[in-house]
This record gives sequence, structure tokens and C-alpha cells, in this order.
Amino acid sequence: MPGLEDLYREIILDHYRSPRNRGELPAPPATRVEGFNPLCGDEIVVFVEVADGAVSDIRIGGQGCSISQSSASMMSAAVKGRTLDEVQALTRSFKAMMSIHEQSLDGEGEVVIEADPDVKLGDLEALRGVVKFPVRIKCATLSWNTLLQAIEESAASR
Amino acid sequence: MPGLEDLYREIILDHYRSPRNRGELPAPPATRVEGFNPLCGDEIVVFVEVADGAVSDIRIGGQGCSISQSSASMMSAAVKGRTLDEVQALTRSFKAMMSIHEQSLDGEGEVVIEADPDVKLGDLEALRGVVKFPVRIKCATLSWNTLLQAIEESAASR
Amino acid sequence: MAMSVGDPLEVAAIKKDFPILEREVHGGRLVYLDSANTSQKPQAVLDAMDRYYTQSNANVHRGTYLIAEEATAGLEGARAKVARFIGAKRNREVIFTKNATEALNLVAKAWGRAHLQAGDAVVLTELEHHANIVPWHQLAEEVGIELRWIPLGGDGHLDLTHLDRLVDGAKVVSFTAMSNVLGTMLPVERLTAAAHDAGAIAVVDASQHVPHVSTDVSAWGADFVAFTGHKMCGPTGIGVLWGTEAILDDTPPFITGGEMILNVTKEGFTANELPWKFEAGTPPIAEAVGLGAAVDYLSGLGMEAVREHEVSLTGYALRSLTERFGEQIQIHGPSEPAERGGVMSFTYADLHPHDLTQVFDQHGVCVRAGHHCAKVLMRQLGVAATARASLYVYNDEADVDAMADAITDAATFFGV
Amino acid sequence: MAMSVGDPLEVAAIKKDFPILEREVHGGRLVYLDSANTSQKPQAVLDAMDRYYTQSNANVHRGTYLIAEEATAGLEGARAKVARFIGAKRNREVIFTKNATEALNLVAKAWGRAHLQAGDAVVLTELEHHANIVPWHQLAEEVGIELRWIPLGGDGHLDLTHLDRLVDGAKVVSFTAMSNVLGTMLPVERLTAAAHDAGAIAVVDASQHVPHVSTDVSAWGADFVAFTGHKMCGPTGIGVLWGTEAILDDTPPFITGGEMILNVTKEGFTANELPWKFEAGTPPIAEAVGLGAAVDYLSGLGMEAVREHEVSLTGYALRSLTERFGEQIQIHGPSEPAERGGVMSFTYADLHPHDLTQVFDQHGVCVRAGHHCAKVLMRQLGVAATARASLYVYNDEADVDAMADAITDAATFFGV
Ligand SMILES: Cc1ncc(COP(=O)(O)O)c(C=O)c1O
Ligand SMILES: Cc1ncc(COP(=O)(O)O)c(C=O)c1O
Repeated sequence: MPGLEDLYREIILDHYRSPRNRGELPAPPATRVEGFNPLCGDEIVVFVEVADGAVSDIRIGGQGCSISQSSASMMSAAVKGRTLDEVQALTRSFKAMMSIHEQSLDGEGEVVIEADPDVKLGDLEALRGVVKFPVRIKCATLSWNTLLQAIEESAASR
Repeated sequence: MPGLEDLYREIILDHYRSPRNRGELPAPPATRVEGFNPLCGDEIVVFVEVADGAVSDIRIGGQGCSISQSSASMMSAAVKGRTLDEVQALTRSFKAMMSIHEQSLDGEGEVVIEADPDVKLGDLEALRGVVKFPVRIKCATLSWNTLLQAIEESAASR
Repeated sequence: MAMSVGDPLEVAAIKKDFPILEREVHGGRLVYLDSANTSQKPQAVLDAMDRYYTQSNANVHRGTYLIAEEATAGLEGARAKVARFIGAKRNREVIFTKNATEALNLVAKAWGRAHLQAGDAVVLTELEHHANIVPWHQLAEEVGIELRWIPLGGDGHLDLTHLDRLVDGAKVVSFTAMSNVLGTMLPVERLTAAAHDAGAIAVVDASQHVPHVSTDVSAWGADFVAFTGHKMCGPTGIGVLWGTEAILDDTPPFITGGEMILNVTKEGFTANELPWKFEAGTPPIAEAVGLGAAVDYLSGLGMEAVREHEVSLTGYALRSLTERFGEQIQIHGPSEPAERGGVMSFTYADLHPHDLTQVFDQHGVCVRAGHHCAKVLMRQLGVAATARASLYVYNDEADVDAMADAITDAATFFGV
Repeated sequence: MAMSVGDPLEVAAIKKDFPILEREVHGGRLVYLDSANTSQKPQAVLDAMDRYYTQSNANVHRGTYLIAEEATAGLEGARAKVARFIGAKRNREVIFTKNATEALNLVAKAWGRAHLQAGDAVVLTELEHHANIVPWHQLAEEVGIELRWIPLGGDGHLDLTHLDRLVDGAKVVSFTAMSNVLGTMLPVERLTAAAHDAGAIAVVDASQHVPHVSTDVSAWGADFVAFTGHKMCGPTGIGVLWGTEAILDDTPPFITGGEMILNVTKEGFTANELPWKFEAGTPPIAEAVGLGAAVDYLSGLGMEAVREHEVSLTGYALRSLTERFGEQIQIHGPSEPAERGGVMSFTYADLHPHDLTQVFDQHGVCVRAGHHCAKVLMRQLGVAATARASLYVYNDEADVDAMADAITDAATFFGV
């Protein structure tokens, strides 16, 4: 079955079957944010604790397909202990890999996000094949958008 | 120009150029009702006086195309002095000629109106050609519908 | 290829009427099992629209010239066809909208705003599509109506134990005629009668019913019935709201502008008569012509035969999937094919439906995964998503078998 | 046949792109002069829709399978094309509606209900189409806003003498970019600036502008811009509302249901992000694909060339009709072709427009007679109806001449 292996790399299935950082954190002090994929019904819950400008702890709840679940699991492993700046850079690089277009800062049309060449995606590289399946891109990015929102809310609540 | 002569018979153009019963009546005692053809903007004003169950006087105002104006003019001549029953029968026969379908009394679908064989349409026969020009049927019937409404309102106001 | 003996439809011939079914995807044939989402279109419908555009395209109800008269006849002829198809008593009871969603919004907002006030109750069911929920939520926010829910019972049916209490004092009972997730056929006449007994109006979302089951809105006794063109072999961009003349006359206009007025001044406006009062602006003319052709197509097949075909094919699907996959597959909804439409929501083992249907795609099998715009129902079912296969006139047992093969393949691929 | 030397468009070739123009009516060729009402469609647009239906028809934003992805790409690709065509900064600022009328209703009702209250003023012009009047009348009845009118001045232009006083304290200034009766091009940027200076939002009805004149909504500086697909070589059943992201974010959803939600529970709902928040239910998918092809077609001709062609042909028409009929013909609107679009409303002697255009039909000449959904303007002009000829890319001097011949014939027939 050509193509499917591009999407479902072994490491993805591994994270799907054994998700890292699954669970909850008491909120507060943690921030809890739910994310929805309106198309398929996937729901993700991100619990994040920010201390000294870094993600001190993170947990993932909710349910979804292998792509959204494994992306969340890999994300949680990748951001734990990182500074918020590092998390931002990682998110940008991940979205760049997903070929997400965003509006440019001066509002002149939409631009392709450029990856930071210094950021290493590690395991997350396995999700590169998702780009060939446009409907699934939202599955892969759901947890990231939810994390960004959680970090914003945690900043706002201080 | 084949076809146009079917629509614009000489008698129609005559009524258009020299409309009968053009003008106004003081209302009250007359009843005044405006009719609109929403498609072309034609507006007709019917002034009708009902006494002893008959149309004792009628005047026509407003503006419109040759078909709506001549139909109104012929109508005014045809109904003046007639009993309300005769006006109803005449209207039915006129609409039958226009192949207007109306909902049947028991509500079961729409039925073709049957003309009363005893009713003579006279000059109004000249409007028969309008049927071949469906958009113009509303022009021909505008004054009739306005008259019916005026008669209804005059009954209600007593 | 498995062929059903005695199928009331000649599916092999019907498939040829639908050009898209000749398409190859991923090197194999297209197996379209997502007609509850949108149906495919027969060539006759495309031809009717092309003929309209290349012969008679003009705006309607306006021009004195020939092609404008033809365009008007096309639109109004389509209205008459639809009226006959659903058993409407009068053509003017058929209002063209852009889809079923607009039709239901018209009811909730135009009729609802005019007739409901704070504290009034509207009864829905847990089976509803979002199109029959969200407009009522908006009205609840705006005027403070109360929503009540007829609960899901066993085997995909409603639990009607407390129906009388639920409708008591309600002003509206609004419900789907057939669930787009479970296929459940609701007891429309019973619900309509219960509504009327309680002094409420009955609104039926027939989006899944009209395409598949012979429909008689007058026999239903409903006040409003909504459905959508693209699920019944018609084009996108057109839906229908049917209402009794009495209730439509008692409903203020919704979307307003040109074509729906008798007069406009700086001070105000006077609305035109039915049906135009509700059709502001240029209507979906080509789409109406296409919908008329779709109605002709379905009438040609015969709605009784369509229904028989779907009952028998649904029976085959339920049997063969259960035989083949046993406990691994969980199919929601009524177990009795005669009590349901050809819509089957299912899950397989612990495979996420999204992953399952992704494998299906590799087999050319088109099946939708998700919440199917029925999140209230999904919560009641205790699932976030299902895979949903849905059948129509062009499907046969070979299509069902192709999906079953794809399930086997997915199970192997994911090692479950 | 009169041919314009140096016409920026090759009309003879363009005519061949529009299959309906090959049609015979009453034994002669079809002379279509009613494009302000609805335009004809080039084969490329019909082909794009047929290709969609025969290759990729599926519901959008839902399926994980190939044709659903293609359908989604078709819809979103069309959105991007439209955004580029009108100078939108972001695709998500482009909302697909069923027509311009729905777009203007969305503004008056969704934005208006949320932001206007009793006593607030909305400024319109006497040139407006009913689509930009009646929704505001409804809002006036509902919440008690006050309508103010920028009056008609000389030569078909607005009288802007008291503009500052009219917009003072207003919340909305809503106006057409080009009159559908007189062809008048309004000073959009000036009106938009006046609105903003007064703290009002600026709403532009560009239904007659986008098809004929290169449009840059961002340069206009407007808040909302509405237009319709069927007047710009696109299909029926689709319109567009453009709005700045800021104002769209500040507008509650209008029509609601599936596809426009993030979540729905029994208690309430959360709306999705732009543009889907405003696109409830199955969108006009094939129609969007067709509109995208229409935009490609017009871009291929070049909107500068389209405009130049229309200015020159309008000039020819104004000159030749005046030369030929002198005092007998009264043509409304700006006398200077550069200040107007190719829309000419006229009356001939005391012939009623309906009778005039009935004779036109015998010559295959399609011209509309009536109030053109602008009864407020008709009253200002002091007429109940006009005949209206309107030009587009496929018209040439021979078409204008054919209408002139038909006028002569009507004059003879009616003996005026
Ligand atoms: C200026 C103007 N605004 C709005 C409309 C309404 O467009 P539609 O009928 O497609 O909604 C029209 C066309 O009829 C128009 O000319
Ligand atoms: C039961 C039901 N109601 C309403 C709708 C909405 O139809 P549309 O999207 O055409 O408005 C659908 C289809 O999505 C449906 O299945």
C-alpha cells in the first residue's frame, strides 16, 4: 500500500500506543486548555506549568487519532524543560515542516513560515509525511496550537 | 414581426391611448386600493363605489404598460353598473382566459379555472393573445386583482 | 463481483449514469460510500444545468424576453417538480434556500423570533444534526427560550417514555426524520401528532429522508420540513424549506432585498406573496433546474425501489460485516434494516476512525470519519468519532465487500 | 457590422467563449444586453464545474479520502483566487454566501444587531438596490435605527453638499460602488473616508463594480464589501462578503449549523474561526469552483482592458443613440462615459419600457424593463420604470446597433 508508510512511521505508532506525559496536572497552578479539531471531533487537553520562563511540566489528555495523539506525545517530550523561547522556535520549525502559511507581520498576504536551521526536530521529523495528506495536518498541529494558547493564558493569568 | 400583433391588438392600443374612467373618486365614500406589479414597477389605483350590491362607479389611476393600462380601462367599462356577482363571474372568466391556475377549494393541488359559458367578455377578448407572453399575464390581471381587493375592503368597511 | 439477485434497482446500469464512478483513484476504482455527506450526480442533472447555461441563462421574474421566460419556467418548473415529489399541496409552499441549514435557520429565526419569547420551550432530540441545534442555541441566547431533549434510547431509537411530559407546554418540536449518524428512522407522524396535541408546531429535518424514502409532507402533518439538494442527486447551492401556506404566511421574511418585495420606499417595504417573500436576491436558478432533474431521475428509478434496494443492501452490509469481523466491529444504530436508512456508523477494535478511513482511501473507499455534525449524539454514544459508511442507488454488494477488504487491510497494517 | 478599431478586447473571439451567444431566437441571433441583471457564462466556467462534478465531487473539510481533499482544495483555491482578484489581504477575509443579498443581510443583521441600537443612524444613498435597503428597514423596525439618505444630484451623481452633516454621528455608511440603474460610479474612497472620519463603518455594495472594474478592497479602505458571482461570468448560487479580519472577528455568526462550529453541547456552541464561522452547512462547492474559473477568465482578459472596452462601447452607445433618436430618447445617468459603467437606463418618447422591450424581444434583443430593484431611485427620477441596456465583455457595436434598430421598429409599430 504505497503512501501509508509515509504517514504512519513506526515511531508515530509507538508514541500512539505508548503516549508520553499522558495525564493531568492540578490547575492551578498549571494551566488547562482544551483544543478541538472541528472536522473530526478530536479533543486534546493540554496541562502546562510555566516557571522561570520555561515549561516546567506538561501533561496531555483527550482523545484523537494516531497522528494527533503521537504529535501531542512527541511535543510533550520535546518541550518539557525548555524555555518559552525555545518552545516558540520549536513550534515555528514544526509548523514550517507542516508547510503552514501564516499572514505576514505587515499584513501583506500570507507567507510561508521559514524554519530556524538551528532547531532540531528529532523524533518529530517522523511527522513530515503528514504534509502529503492535507486533511491530517490539522491533526498534527492541534496539540501545538493548544500548547501555545495554554502558554499565553498562563502568562495572562500571572 | 410575427407574434406582436397577437399581443397588441388595435383595440388594446385604443384603450391605452384613450383610457376610459381615468381619474379619482372621493374616498370615502369610494374605496381606494393600490396594486403593484413587483416585477416591472407598474402601479394601479382603483377607486370603486359599491351601492346596492353593484359597482355604482369606478375610476382608475396609476401608470403602467399598454397591457396593464388597457386591461384596466376595459375592465372599468365592463364592470361599471354590474352587480358584484356579475363582477365575480366576469373576473373568473377573464382569469380563465388568462389560464390562471388557482388552488382548489379543498386544498388538493392547483386547478385550472373554468370559464362561465354565459359570461361574455366583449372587448376584453382582445387580451387573449397575452397568454402567449407569460410575463405579461401579470400586467393584464393587475387591475382585476386590485378591483377584487377594493370590493372586499369596501364590504369590510361597512 | 457479488451481485444481489432480485435487487429492485439495476445498479450496474445506474452506476453508468454517474460519470464520477468511472474515475480511478490510487490505481483502483472509486468506491463511494459517503452519500449521507453528499451524493454523486447523474449525467442527466449535469446536462440539465449545462443546457440551462448554454441555452436559457437569464435572471428570472424580470425580463420580457424569451430566454428570461425560459429561465423563469425552469425555476418555477423545478419548484412544481419538488412540490409533487414531496407531496406538497401547492407549489408556493416550496421555498428554495441555499441548503438545509439555511432552511432550518429560517424557521428558528424568522418564525422563532416572531413567535417565541423568554421561557418558551423548544423540544429537540439527541439525534439532531448541528443544523437543527445551533440556530436554536442562538435563539436561546437572544430571547431566552428553553431547550428540551428527547433522549436516545436502546438500539439507536429515541426513548419516548416521557414524550408527553417533554412536549407539554412546548411551542416547537423539531426533529430529524432520519439520523445522519445511526440511520434511525424516527416516528415522524407520532412526533408531529404529539407536538400538535401539545399546541406546538412540528419541524422536520428531512435532509436524510427525502433522498432515500418516499416522502409525503402533507401526510406527515408537519408545519415545516427542511432538506437539501446535494444529498439527493442534485447540485450544491440549493436547499428547500417546505411549510404549510398558513404558517408561511405567518412567518416574517428572513433574508430580504430584491425580488421579495411588492414595494420599497424610504420609509419601509411591503413583502411579496409566497414563495417569493422568502427568496430575496437572485435565486439559485441553475441549481433549481438541476434539482428538478434530480427529482426526475429519482422518480424514474421509483422511490419505493430506492428504499427496497437500500434496505436489502443495508441488511447485506450489517450481516456480512458482523460475520466477518465479529466482536471487533461495533455498528451503531437499529439492528433491523427496515427501521433504518443505509447509514452505518461503526468503530473497529481500538482503531481511531480517522486512521481507519485513511487506509480505506488507499483502496479508493470513500468513508467519512468524525462526529458527523452531531456532537450531542456522539457524547450520548460515548465516542468522539465514528467511521460512517452510507449507501445510495449506485452502491452494490461489491462496494460493501471492498470496504470490508479495506477493514481487513487496516487491521493488518495497524496490527490489531 | 460595425467593428470598433482598437477595441482593447477581441470581442469576436470572446463571443465564441460564450456558447449561449450562438443561440437563435425568433429566427435571429441572440443580442444579450442584460448583463447588469446577470452575465452569461463562458465555456471555461461550465467546464470547471463539470470537471468538479465528474471528477472530485465530495463534501469539503470532512473526508480523509482523495476526492474530498480535491473538493476542499477546489473550494479553498477558489477563495484564494477571489481574494487575489479583489485585493484582499487574507483568504479568510473572503466569505462565500449564496448571493450579494445574503452578504448584505449578514452585515445588517449579524453585525448590525450586535452593534446598533435605537436611535443609531445608518446612511444610505438614493441610488441603492433593494438589497442594500430592505435589510436596514428590517433592522429599523426591530431596533429602531434611523435611516438617512444621501440624495441624488445632477447628471446621475450623488449630491454630496451635505455629506458631512449626513454622516455626522452615524454608525454605518452603506452604498453602492456603481449604480445598477444609472451606471454612476460613486466616489468610494471619499465616502469611506467620510464614514471613518465620522466614526462609522463603511459598507460597499460592489455587485456592479467587481465584474466590470478592477477592484482593490484594501485600497478602498472599506470595512465590508459585498458582490455576487452570477454577474461576473460565474454561476448562480454564490456571492461574496469580504470584510477586514478585525470586523469579521467582531461580528457574531449569522446562519449557523454544521461546519461553522468548534464545539456543540446541549448547553451551547463555540464558533469556528474565519472564514468558516460564517459558512454554515454545505457551501456552494461547485459554484465556488465556477466562480474561481470566472475570476481566471476575467483576469485572462485583464480588468483594465474590460473597463476600457466598456467605456469605449458605452461612449459609442450614448453617441449613436442620441444621434439617431435625438429628443425622443432620454438616457439617464452621467453623460461622461468615464464616470459610469456600461449600464444605460432610458425611456423612448411616451412608450412604456415594458412595451418597448417586448418589441426588442422579437429582434432577439434582451433588455430589461422595470424598476431594477431600485424603487427609491425611480421615485427620485420621477419614473415608474425604465428600459435598461447593459454591456459586458461579449458586446460590441453591432449589438448596440441591433438595439437601435429595434427601437426604430417599436416606434413604427406603436406609431410614435
Ligand atoms: C447593485 C446591486 N446590489 C445587489 C444586487 C443583488 O445581487 P443578488 O441578486 O445576486 O443577490 C444587485 C443585482 O441584482 C445589484 O445590481
Ligand atoms: C440530518 C441533516 N440535517 C441537516 C444537514 C445539513 O445539510 P446542508 O449541509 O446541506 O445544509 C445534514 C447534512 O449535512 C443532515 O444530515
